Amino acid sequence: MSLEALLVVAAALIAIGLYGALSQQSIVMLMMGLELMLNGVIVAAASFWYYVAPSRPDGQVLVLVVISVMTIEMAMGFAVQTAIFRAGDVELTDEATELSG
Amino acid sequence: MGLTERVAHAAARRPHVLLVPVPGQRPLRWAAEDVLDERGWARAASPAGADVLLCCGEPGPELADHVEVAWEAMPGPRVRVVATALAEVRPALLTGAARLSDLPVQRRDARDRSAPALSAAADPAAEPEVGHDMDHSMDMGMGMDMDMGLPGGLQMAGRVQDRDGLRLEGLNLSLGPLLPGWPGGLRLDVVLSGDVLTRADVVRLDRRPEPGAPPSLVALDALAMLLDAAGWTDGALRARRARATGASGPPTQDLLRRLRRARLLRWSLRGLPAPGSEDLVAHLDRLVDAVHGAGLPVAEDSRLARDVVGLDVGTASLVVAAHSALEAVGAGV
Amino acid sequence: MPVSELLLAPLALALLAGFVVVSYGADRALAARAAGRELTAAGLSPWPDVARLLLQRRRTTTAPDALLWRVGGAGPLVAAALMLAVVPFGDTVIADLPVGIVWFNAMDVLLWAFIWLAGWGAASATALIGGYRYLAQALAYELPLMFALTAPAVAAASLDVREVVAAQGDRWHVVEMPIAFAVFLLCVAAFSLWGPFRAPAGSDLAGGVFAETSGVDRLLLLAGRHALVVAGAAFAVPLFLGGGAGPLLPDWTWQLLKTLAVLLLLVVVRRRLPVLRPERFAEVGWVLLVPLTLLQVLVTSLIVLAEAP
Amino acid sequence: MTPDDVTAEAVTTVVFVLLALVAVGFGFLVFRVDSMARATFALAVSFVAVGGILLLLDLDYLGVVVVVMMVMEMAIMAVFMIAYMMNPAGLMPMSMYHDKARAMSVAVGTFVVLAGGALLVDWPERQGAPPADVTEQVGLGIMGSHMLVMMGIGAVILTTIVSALVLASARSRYDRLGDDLKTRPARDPIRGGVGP
Repeated sequence: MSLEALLVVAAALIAIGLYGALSQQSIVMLMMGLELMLNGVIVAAASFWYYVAPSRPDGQVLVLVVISVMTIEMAMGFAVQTAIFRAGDVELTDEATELSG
Repeated sequence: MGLTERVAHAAARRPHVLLVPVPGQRPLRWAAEDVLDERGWARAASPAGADVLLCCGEPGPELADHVEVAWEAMPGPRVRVVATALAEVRPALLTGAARLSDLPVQRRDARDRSAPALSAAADPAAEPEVGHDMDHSMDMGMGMDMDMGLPGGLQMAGRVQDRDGLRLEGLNLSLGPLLPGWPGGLRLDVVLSGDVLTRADVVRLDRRPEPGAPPSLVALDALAMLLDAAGWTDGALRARRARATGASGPPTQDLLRRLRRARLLRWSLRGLPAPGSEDLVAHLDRLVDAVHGAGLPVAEDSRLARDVVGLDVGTASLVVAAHSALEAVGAGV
Repeated sequence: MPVSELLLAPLALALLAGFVVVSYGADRALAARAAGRELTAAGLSPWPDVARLLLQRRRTTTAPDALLWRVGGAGPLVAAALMLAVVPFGDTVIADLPVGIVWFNAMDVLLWAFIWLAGWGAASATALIGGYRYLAQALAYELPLMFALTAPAVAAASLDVREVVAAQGDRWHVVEMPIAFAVFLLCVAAFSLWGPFRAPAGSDLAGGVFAETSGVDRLLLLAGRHALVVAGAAFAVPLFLGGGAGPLLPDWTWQLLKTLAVLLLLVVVRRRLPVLRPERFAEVGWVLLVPLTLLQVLVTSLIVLAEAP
Repeated sequence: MTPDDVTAEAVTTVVFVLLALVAVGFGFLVFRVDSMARATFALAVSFVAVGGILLLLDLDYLGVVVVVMMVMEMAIMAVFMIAYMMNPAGLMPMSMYHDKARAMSVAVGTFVVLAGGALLVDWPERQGAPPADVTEQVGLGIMGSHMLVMMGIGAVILTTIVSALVLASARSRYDRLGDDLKTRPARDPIRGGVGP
């Protein structure tokens, strides 16, 4: 186990998450892609804390921030999806284009 | 005695019984419930958890179909017995338990059941849609029409509006008639959105009037069903004991004393629709009065169908249970 | 109690099984009393029920998700065993985690997944509704449970279960945090589908998450449910009841005796109360229990501040 | 290093490799399985594995907290998925992708860049050592030097709760309590357990 190995794992998680977020039609699956990318960020933050600056709390706090961001993202994601669904029965990202302006 | 025999004998000491109440045969159901309570045997909640299937009376043609589905859904070792007279109830249950541990019979039964029958058996509580003629195709928003007959016979009912104003896919489902605590032969054909009933039809299978019984005992039976549905195991047990010993016996006094103190039960029941009363709490009090000799409330199937719409499955079950033991007026379908 | 570490895990599992048998027997005894039946040793034994489930064939539904179904079925038992792993019996503890309290919480959260999967995997409407009900109920009890777990941790200034025991001394936590204790027991009942919280496995749903299970699958689920109550009762002791503290007898004996007492309390409550309907309980959880437990944490913090040297 | 240290390190490495494989493998499965339930819980397994990796890094508290938060989140996610998605159980084969090839190439490109950076950059030397109580460090951090961060997050979470409810709910307090907000009991589709 080394910083490099951990960062490669983090990179893999981020890349897979990106693939999911870009390729999936469904809004929910897109959110799962985002979650997976943030999962990679957690690994990266934790490994930087351990291998670079373990005497300072910054890395740990960053992990907490990422976890909070994930919950916020999910809450807002589902709220928006519920609102869209209520308004017009849209479930696929391709159909939610009116949101883009 | 080999190991398997030993296990089988132990298992037969406390079988789980799926009771099939048959319309018009209320005394048989009472007798069967009394035997179960007396021996400490469990009443199965679903075919999957049952060893013995007891028909309290000869089921009519419509109910027989449901019994067949339930029988197929029992995992086995399994025994099916019928009691057509009061004196047959106890022997039927005892023979049933005895045949459970009869290994050669059970092995033959297992061999004779074809594998597909075992796997394709649907639960009577979740069996495919019957009776409705609905348009099962719907636009999927992707420019294709799909037939929503899913593998396994689950039928979607198209989109239905739920109580939060979301148009989600509805599911056609039949509740009953073999759910624990449901009156004999009553089936609720519903359209579910999530677990909320958005439409309900009351179906009475093989409708037949119940034989007369003292109103106080019927009231105690109604209490037992209501308490069972409210999940108060002890209360329901005591109500059945009171039913067995008569309305003037000590168990009845004990039950009524406990009912007066049952605040949590009243909290659970308040505000729910009831047959002929303001809510289920008032209904509970009316049943208690009926034990003392006041008149019984009367159930109305058309009103039941209206009342349960907008409730979730669990609450709807409570409302159905409140109708259970009462004489029903008005044809459902 | 010097026990070699290798023996610990089997010993703990045997203990768990023993307590499960006790809770089952106590429940049967109460049922017999309510039915006016005679109490016999044979009537209390779980063996007939175990035997019938061992013998019963495994039944399947149409298009089940067998993998997820099995995971959900075996999960509760595993979660209960893992909860028990952080409970100290005297000086002995299987897993001495510095964050034992959060660990317990994590195992309870795993149940969200397991029970829902047990309902989903069966591919039957009633079982799935049971799974949803569990989640609805979980949303109502989880925050009160977290705050109830926070109170003893604040008082001990540690998330380590052994530190929490050590912090209690002569004054058990239950004295200064009765609300947290009561809410904790309520939540144990809730995550174990126990008594008033068994709506997800209710008979109105033909058994809910249990509706389609048979044979060994059902045995695992039912045993898991009892095991969860046992684990919850065992965890309440170091948190609120002074752990192994007590006169004369060695520490681990007291831990066992107190666990037994809490367990019996839960068994009695199980039969006494009607089911709390989840949609009504949700409001109680959010409007009543969350503020109450927060208040409890505040009071605890003030006590800690007042007693700080 | 003593022989014991060598063994301990070998064990850590094996566990780490396993957890990493589980995290990445199940992460990939999320977008490969048909059933929504399987996708959600594959993601949950990936999170649990990352929680395990955090435990290897001595982050006891954060590791377990990741498990707590993410399993809860996935369970709730499953509910929404099944409510809003067609074909949640994957019983009917259908493709739910768009731009699959392009997405794959972007993802592979990202991985190459990130992993290459991770391997090539000369990372700084480790400064200091982990404190005796790692949990205490993060606790003091968010209550001391990093308090502003957490207060900011608190404010954002509160905003999120309010705005998510406004977005998702079709009913307002006027629907419940009437125009003068005086209707009691509230007109709810289902009555709750508190109040008259």
